[in-house]
Amino acid sequence: MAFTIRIQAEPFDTAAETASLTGGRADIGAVVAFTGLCRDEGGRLAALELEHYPGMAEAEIGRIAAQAETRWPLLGLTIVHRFGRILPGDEIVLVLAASAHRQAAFEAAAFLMDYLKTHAPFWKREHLKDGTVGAWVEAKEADDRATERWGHAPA
Amino acid sequence: MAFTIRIQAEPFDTAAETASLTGGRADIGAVVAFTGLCRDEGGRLAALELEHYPGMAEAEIGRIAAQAETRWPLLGLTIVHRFGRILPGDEIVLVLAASAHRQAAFEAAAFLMDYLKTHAPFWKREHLKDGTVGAWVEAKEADDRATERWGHAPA
Amino acid sequence: MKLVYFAWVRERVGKTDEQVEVPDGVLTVADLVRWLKGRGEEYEHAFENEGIVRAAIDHVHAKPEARITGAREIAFFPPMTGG
Amino acid sequence: MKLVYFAWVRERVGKTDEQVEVPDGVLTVADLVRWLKGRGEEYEHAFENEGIVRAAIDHVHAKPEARITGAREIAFFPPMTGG
Repeated sequence: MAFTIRIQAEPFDTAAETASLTGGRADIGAVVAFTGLCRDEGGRLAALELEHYPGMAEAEIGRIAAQAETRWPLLGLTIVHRFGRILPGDEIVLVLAASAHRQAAFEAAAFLMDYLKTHAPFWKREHLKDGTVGAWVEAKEADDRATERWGHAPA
Repeated sequence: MAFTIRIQAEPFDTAAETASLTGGRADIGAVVAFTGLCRDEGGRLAALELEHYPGMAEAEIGRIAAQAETRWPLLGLTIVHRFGRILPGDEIVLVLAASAHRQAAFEAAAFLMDYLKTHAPFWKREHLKDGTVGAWVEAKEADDRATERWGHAPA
Repeated sequence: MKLVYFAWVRERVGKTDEQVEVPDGVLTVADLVRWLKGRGEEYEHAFENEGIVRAAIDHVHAKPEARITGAREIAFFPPMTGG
Repeated sequence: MKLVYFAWVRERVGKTDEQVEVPDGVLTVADLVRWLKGRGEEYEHAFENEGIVRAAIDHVHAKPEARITGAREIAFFPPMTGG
């Protein structure tokens, strides 16, 4: 299976990632692309700073992706997660899941996002428009609950 | 809310559609893009022919989109559905759902696809590699069941 | 009243659309189907399984018991397979 | 054994990483946290709520009861907020 995982500071190109997943193939019937973007929180936010754990980030996302592959009949999977300073309106994360049919693609993409939120070693800090460095973003219980719906966690 | 519905023979440009949905905004935190593609059915298929009901297609998709808008806090919605002759590997349908958070975007996109499959007036016919015109694609019970999970149908 | 047909319903009826004057007493979609089936073999064939063919009145999905009075355009078609 | 710290755990400890020799008897992640807390206020502060700080052993999430014997790198960090 086409399986791409990248952790990078640079922006990503969703169209190019999608083309490299689906190009020259005629067995894929459904592609779900999830893009997570930096919000300005009502104008309060100047930027998000994303810290990550190099090495573990790739390894953990690889484990999550492998879990998705055993659960759904996927024909391709791409995960790109950015780190560093990200401005409001800019993209943070991309998940592409391809399958013959839509249900597998939708479920795999939602599963991957729930696990990325709660298991991938990234931490967001807010930089505010008034020039101050705001707080580290707190983990949301709703994200833990969303993850629990998938049952047993990947090892 | 940014709300785009188009029925067209021409291919669409997902990147351009996404940019026109999210460009210049900083309130969107999640975009789910669903792309439906023409499969070659193990090499059997030369093309799909998509017939549609002009006028009703736009109206029905508008009703489905309006229903999605009442159910989820969406910040943008784009639906493009092609008709005519479509080759294996080519795109048939695009649904873009934007929201502040991922759950609304995922659910709205899945809802829209279930309803497009079962309510939008499009009919697929197979053209086979051996030069014959194959059968009209039969509606799947699984699509009806997928639609029923959302409860009451749009009027 | 204009009738329009799609996909294999269109192929069986043998036309994409037609203008009809329905007699008094044809009040619902089901009445209209029954009346059409009396007009020839092609309609008999198209509507041979009435539970399968769907209808729309003026671009809105309609059930067999829906009233057709005042409708401008009624469509008949198989279950949809878009998306 | 190398210890690495991230986000506010890193800020409270005051360093990104350090090399430590853990005494015999420090067998689990929980033991290691207890031992670290005895090393100074900054560790006391970082681990003041032990239920919050997460750990990973050689890039794999680990529970407090996980054995650290043979580990090359142990990481401590807050709950993750990526995605």
